[in-house]
Amino acid sequence: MNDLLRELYQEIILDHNKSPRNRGTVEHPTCEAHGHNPLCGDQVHLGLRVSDGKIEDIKFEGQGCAISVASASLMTEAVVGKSVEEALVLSDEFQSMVTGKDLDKHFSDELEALAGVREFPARVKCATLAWHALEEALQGKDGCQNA
Amino acid sequence: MNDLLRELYQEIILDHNKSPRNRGTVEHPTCEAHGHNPLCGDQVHLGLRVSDGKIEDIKFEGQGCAISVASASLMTEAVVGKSVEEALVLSDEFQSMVTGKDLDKHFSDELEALAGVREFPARVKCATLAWHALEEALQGKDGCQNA
Amino acid sequence: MATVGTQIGNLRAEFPALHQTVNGRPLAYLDTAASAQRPLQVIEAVSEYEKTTHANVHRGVHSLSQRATDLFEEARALIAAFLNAESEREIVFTKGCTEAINLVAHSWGRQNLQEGDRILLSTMEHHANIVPWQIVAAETGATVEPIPITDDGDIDLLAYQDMLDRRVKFVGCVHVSNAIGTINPVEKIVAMAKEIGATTLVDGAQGCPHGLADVREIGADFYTVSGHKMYAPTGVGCLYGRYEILKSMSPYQTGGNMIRTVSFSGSTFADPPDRFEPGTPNISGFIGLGAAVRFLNQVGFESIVRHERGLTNLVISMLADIEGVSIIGKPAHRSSTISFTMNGVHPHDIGTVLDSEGVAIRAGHHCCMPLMERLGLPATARASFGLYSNLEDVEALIRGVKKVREVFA
Amino acid sequence: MATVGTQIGNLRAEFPALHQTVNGRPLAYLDTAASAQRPLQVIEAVSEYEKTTHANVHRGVHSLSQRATDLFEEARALIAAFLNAESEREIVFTKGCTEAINLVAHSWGRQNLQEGDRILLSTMEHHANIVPWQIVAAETGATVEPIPITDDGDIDLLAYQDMLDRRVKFVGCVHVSNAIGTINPVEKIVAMAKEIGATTLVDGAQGCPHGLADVREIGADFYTVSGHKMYAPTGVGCLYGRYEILKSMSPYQTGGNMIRTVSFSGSTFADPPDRFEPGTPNISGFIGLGAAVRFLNQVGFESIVRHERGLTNLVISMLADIEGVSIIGKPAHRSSTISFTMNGVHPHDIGTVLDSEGVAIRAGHHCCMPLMERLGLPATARASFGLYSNLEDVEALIRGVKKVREVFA
Ligand SMILES: Cc1ncc(COP(=O)(O)O)c(C=O)c1O
Ligand SMILES: Cc1ncc(COP(=O)(O)O)c(C=O)c1O
Repeated sequence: MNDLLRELYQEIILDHNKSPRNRGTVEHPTCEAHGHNPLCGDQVHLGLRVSDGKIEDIKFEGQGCAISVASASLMTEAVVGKSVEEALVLSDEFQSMVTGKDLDKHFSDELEALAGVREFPARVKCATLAWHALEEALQGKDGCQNA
Repeated sequence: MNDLLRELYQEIILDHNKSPRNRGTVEHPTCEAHGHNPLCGDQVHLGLRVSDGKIEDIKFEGQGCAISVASASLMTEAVVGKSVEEALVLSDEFQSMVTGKDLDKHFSDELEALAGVREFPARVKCATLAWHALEEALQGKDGCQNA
Repeated sequence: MATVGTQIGNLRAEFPALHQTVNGRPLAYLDTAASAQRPLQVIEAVSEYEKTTHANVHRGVHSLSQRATDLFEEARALIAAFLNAESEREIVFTKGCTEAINLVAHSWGRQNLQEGDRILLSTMEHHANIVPWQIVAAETGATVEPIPITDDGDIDLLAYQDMLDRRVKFVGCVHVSNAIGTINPVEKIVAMAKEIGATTLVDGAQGCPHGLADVREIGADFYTVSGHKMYAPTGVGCLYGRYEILKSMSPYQTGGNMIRTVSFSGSTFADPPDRFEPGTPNISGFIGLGAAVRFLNQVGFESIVRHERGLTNLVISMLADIEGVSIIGKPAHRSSTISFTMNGVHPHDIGTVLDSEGVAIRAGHHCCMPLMERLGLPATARASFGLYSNLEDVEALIRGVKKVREVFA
Repeated sequence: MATVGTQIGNLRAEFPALHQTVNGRPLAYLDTAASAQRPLQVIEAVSEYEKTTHANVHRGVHSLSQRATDLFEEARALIAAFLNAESEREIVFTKGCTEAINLVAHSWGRQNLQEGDRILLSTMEHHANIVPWQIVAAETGATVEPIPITDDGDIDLLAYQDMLDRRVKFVGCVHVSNAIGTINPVEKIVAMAKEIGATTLVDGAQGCPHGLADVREIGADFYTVSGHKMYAPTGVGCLYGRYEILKSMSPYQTGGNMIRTVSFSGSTFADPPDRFEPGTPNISGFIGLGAAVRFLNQVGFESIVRHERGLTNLVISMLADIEGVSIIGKPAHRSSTISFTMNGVHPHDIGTVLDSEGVAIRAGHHCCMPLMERLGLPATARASFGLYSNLEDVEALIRGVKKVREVFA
């Protein structure tokens, strides 16, 4: 396996793909969003319970490639317990990382595992799908910014 | 002037262009037809008086380049007095000549003057416009085959 | 096995794009169904035209324009003969297969369909032969209905027979499925539709590159062609239409060249094919299409098909030997396109791992979402072979698939 | 006079098609308004792409497809910057200017026009900006009305002002007349239309090659581009549309790539520009368009325009000196296109005689029949100059016109 590929499919990614965390549905969600990549058919459905501006619970369902599933799984782990504002900042920073806009900023080992996607422009959208859905859930017109 | 051009714009052609014969309208026409080349805007309107299967009178109006005007003028001279059948045969033969399908057949000096058009594929339609109109007048649904 | 790859293998030298490394490995281009590479003959016909002959066609008295027009119309004659059409007048040049179908849906469809009419399309159609009919159905009140397919990936002819009644006004069917490789019995499908008086269109995008496109044998009213799938440049295609039916249709796009007269009080239109070709055409592209037809005629479809079939059979048997690989569909007749999936690995990940090995395949729904839904799959991995494919390509694919297994062990 | 032709004369070497003899004479290509010749830079960008990078765009995970997509989208960015658009999303790739106008007439027109609405088009429009509006008018009950022009060949702004009322929903105007060379004051025409809330389209086919295409300065909702008139290959063009207006429009042609989801129960569509780009695009052609923009940027419009203007003024003064020659129109601003007639000689015959001298001009109605009718002419002879034209071309033209006089003495 060449190096770039090893960077992309790190153990953490493969693990989260095989055993995604927070897969399922949230009870009494306060906001939801659906992400869809029409080019490849990847889908992600997010449910959140936000209370007092804090993400109390978040779960996802959907299907997709290893990158999109692992990214959704890692995202839910990264934002649960965080405030809406913190989650949005993190989303921004994450997207800067995978699109290669910000090469310096460092993340937790888990999120950093997705940095390898930079070298695979065709796969960046897979990595950002769940994060876009997160933003929509938190900010969209059906979102819960003020929940 | 190069040779091909001299072949195209022979004295006869230039003369018929300047002073077209049979220009005008036929009294009591028995059939008419209109020819039009949408690419260049050339127009020819033919009026004929056919009686006992013979072209008694034929006149044309319209505008166009030297080739189309001369061809219309020469055509009227060539077919007046002829039977409908003779005129249609002549039309066939003329078209074979200018499209280069028949290089052997010879015509009256006048009609032969248009042979030069063979070397100018873009101009063949100019030379055949009046002849197409003639065929339409004699055969078309508004024609006078049985007049 | 050694003979399979060598039959027409020397042609490979004619395709410059194949001779490169990708991610450090020799390119194995197995995405020919998406777009074929072009032979030098085509590339050079285009650049030669640009360097020596270019001018606008049809409207010029000058020599360059006349030469350009001659080359352009020669391309039309070549493709007419390639399709075994009765005359060049039956060939309308379009920018691709998608546009050809849109033309028919718009011009023929809006003129001929009405409330209650039924449009039948196979479940395995490409979006290009579905969405335009949905649009025209919404405008006219007609309905669009899928013709079922079997689990093997063939059109269910019995079910199709049952659907046919006098309200069926149009039947559209893909000649060869771009997603799973099925070669459909389009002569039969067309004949059945004709019995009830329906108009028919065969989407020939994937039929042309494999020598299947004989419009008189097929008998459809319309047959649509995509240039870039048959080794010609992008941006060209054509619509074959029976002359009588083309003649009955009103214009689609309008503008210069397709008119007889224009005035602010009204305009009149030229006969087909001009009627459907407004504006400056893709002159160099169509000259490239003509060159592609010449190239295919020189090579000959007999050896192309024999070669592609050999490679395809080989790949299917080798893939079937790999644990966890499923080949999608088992159609009665298959072209050189193979869709497959792997247990526990998404097709996108297959595509990425293969790419890292220099193997270019496609992963996704292949613009056939209804088919994917019918198959219960979000996506497949698809390897497709062309006349230039060889044994090294096959070996690289198999090696790559084993690598996928390793990565996702 | 000597300086006129030499300013950017060394560029001529870049255009291979110019270096040939026609009928034994060096070619003087004065038909650039019909279609420009391409510089090597463009021809080679296309063949290089074909030889090294070709793959279908947008839909592939493999490297070749990614590289092709990058080049393709880079072309979009280049043309967006060329037009001074706010974003690449405002650029819809089409097969030409004609298709761009058809798209607007079909999608915007059918959605927004109704019985009694007025569509105003200048009398000097190309058929491409007339016939599509006649079609949509017939479908919606709107009317199409010509904006008068003056005897000099300018748009009659006073008459235009008088026509404007609240029922005017659309105003279309050619930026530069392909027939007589008028440069129209499109900023003013658009501003006047905006005052009454009309939507506006400027046909920029002949504006782009002369550096006039600044969509923000012009302010129109739509601006249409023809690639082959600006030194790019045939088969490409684009529609600029303000993003908000594009976003409000329903699809035109439909098929793959422009969708979000497709099922037999219904389909949903992508955002612009994808929404309007179904099927495989003319990838190599758009890469050629990008290369043409690069080339034009390198040369710079300041020197192009100075050069063309010098030649044009020279030709006008030299033609005017020849007995029996009339130059058509005397517009306030003129590009490098000159229409003329000769007493007693039909333009077609002028074209043929000039061609025998190696001089390529156009003769006919230039797809502007209503303008010809207004001018009371069946046709004109048209010489048009490009950035590569030179003094030899001018001399050949003048010599040729004198030869016409001789032949038709
Ligand atoms: C002013 C004008 N508009 C529209 C067109 C049509 O452009 P195209 O042939 O590229 O579609 C042309 C070119 O013929 C033109 O000169
Ligand atoms: C079966 C089929 N139909 C239609 C199309 C559309 O062809 P194009 O992209 O050339 O318009 C394709 C190619 O994508 C295809 O494979």
